[in-house]
Amino acid sequence: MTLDPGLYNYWIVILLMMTGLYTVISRGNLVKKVIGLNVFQVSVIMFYVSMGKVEGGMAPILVEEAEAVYSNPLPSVLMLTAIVVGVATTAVALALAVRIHEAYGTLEEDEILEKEYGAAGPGAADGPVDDHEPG
Amino acid sequence: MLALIDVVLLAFLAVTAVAIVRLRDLFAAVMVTGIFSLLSAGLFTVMDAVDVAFTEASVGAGISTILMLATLAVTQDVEKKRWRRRFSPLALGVVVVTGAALVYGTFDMPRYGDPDAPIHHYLAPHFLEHTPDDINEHIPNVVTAVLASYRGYDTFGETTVIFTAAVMVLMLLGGAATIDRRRPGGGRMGANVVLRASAKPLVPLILLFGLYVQFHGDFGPGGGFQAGVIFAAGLVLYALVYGPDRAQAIFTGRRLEALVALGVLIYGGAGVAGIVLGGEFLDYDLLAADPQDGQHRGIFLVELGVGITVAAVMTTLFLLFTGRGQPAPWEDRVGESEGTP
Amino acid sequence: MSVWLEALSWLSMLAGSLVLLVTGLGVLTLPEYYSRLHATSITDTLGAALVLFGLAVQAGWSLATAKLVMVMLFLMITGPAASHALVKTAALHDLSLPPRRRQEDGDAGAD
Amino acid sequence: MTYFTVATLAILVSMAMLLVRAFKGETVYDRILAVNSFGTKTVLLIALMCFMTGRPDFIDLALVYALMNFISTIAVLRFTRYHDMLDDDDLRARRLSAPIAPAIEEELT
Repeated sequence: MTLDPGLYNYWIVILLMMTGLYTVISRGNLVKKVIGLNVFQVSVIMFYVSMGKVEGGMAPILVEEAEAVYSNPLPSVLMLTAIVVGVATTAVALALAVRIHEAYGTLEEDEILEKEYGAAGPGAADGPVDDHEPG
Repeated sequence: MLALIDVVLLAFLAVTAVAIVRLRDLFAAVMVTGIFSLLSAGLFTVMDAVDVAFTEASVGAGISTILMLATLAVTQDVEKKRWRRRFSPLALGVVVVTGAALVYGTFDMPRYGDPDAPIHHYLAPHFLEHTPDDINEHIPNVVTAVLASYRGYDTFGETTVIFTAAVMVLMLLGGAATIDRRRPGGGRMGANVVLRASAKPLVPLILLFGLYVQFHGDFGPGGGFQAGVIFAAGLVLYALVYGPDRAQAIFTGRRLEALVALGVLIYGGAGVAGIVLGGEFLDYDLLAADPQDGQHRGIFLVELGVGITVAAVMTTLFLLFTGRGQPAPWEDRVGESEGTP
Repeated sequence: MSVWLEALSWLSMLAGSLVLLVTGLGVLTLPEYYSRLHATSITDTLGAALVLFGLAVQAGWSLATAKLVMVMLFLMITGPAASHALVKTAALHDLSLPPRRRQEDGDAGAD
Repeated sequence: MTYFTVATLAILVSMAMLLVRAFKGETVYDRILAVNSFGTKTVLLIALMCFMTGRPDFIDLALVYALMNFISTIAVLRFTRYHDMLDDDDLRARRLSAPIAPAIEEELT
């Protein structure tokens, strides 16, 4: 196989990162935002791990061979803990979402703002309010 | 061949990410997130980061998905379609410009897998060469050695972050943590026979496997973080099939809270022991007569502490989320049609 | 490794690959949920078992084989259990089988 | 090496088809089905990769995948908006009230 990914990995990582960012910016649903953050997080982890790979290397678990080539263990260490910390912080975000839902009865950003500030709240200036919402 | 797998899986990953954004049914989006983390864990294996793959598989595909589902079960599971939601030119513009700038930046990067990249010439060779001398020749897993010993201070911080997160979720959701038997995922001991029969032999096996991962982490992929999550996953399976109240008969909230703290204390204790014995914080060399034995003992204790904390935190999180009360009365969830993209 | 073992491993993996392709094809092309479920649940278990068996023959008698057998056993317990849960969940709720006409039409499902 | 290649390609193609199903969906159950089957494929892919890289003792990874896939499938079914469905009591209760297609009725008994 002579396929060489070159910089392809990094481009996909950037695509993922931007997808996550777009979700966080443009979606009003809080759980969707958390999902977007998760996508973003995975992309960062992927970026680090991609950099750690050495061509023809193997996982940094030492073997008896003298001439073995290993991939870089350092990104693994950093990202391993980052994943577990990531799920813990995701849990905090989700817990906040649950409490917000209990308080406002919705997870939609603009509805929460409406409940907080009334119909002409800070969200109203951003665009035309279309009240023909089905269901 | 591995390069091909890398390219194809990354392409799948990109498509999946776009699908996640476009799905308006949050339930479906969370499920596709499951695929997303399975794919990324596969990619970590291709990139030789087996420990990361281990963690991502257990955390991303398992616990994280379950927590999101539990959240959806007590809140709403369809994103509402209102103004500003479908398409946002401003957000797209920001994203495209940022993305273009980042892509421009990558042209200065070493290509994927380049052995001459600067990252491989600074600390990594040191760790790979000196682990058998500095730490212990019987610990071939360099990731574990770096995690628990070279960068032990950092890992201690991360364990504390997990501890803090658990405390925060307890503060947010712990108040009314009573299990309502009529809630999704709650109560109900008379679960399905087939599931009960297949889960019964699996649960002890999973717990055993968790212990194996915990204590085999020095020699192969694994360690405290992974083992903790796997152990918690066993308990979660039990709670899912037999009902959380049965799981809570053994792991009551109080005991779990104590375990969350115990793990951090073991870790900190191993560090303080170094000071007491006349060295520095987290200096394992002094824990035994021979520095190498001391290192092994220190790593064992630290990993044990991490494992206990992570297992207890993950179980606590699951029980807290599923233990939340009924959805609010204004949410009429019955008869909602499925939203498709 | 003897030629026979090699051939056995080859055959097993090849058969497994075919079965796995059928899984994908079935899920993609079959017309409704229950037939798709039918396509995946059986082929998943069989294909996985075949591929893992092929790998186990490759590995010879080692720790890796023991682990492969564990994976195989695990998939054999969980696969059918998950399929059972899937069909039961769907059957009890909004999804009913389409009317019997599918069979009268003469096999609309398989192609 | 060739059979690894054949099996890997088969798995990748199969994965692509499952992805399409997971995105298209039709019903929520189709998605769950696709995700579950996708997990099995990942397990096999990991097992193959362990052999390709010459470190067959990493099969532990495949085991974790298989495990998590099962648990998350069960969790997904537990938390669908049509919850409670995995209970036999519930089944009996529903059979008295809800109209279930006769074909399924036969199969469940």
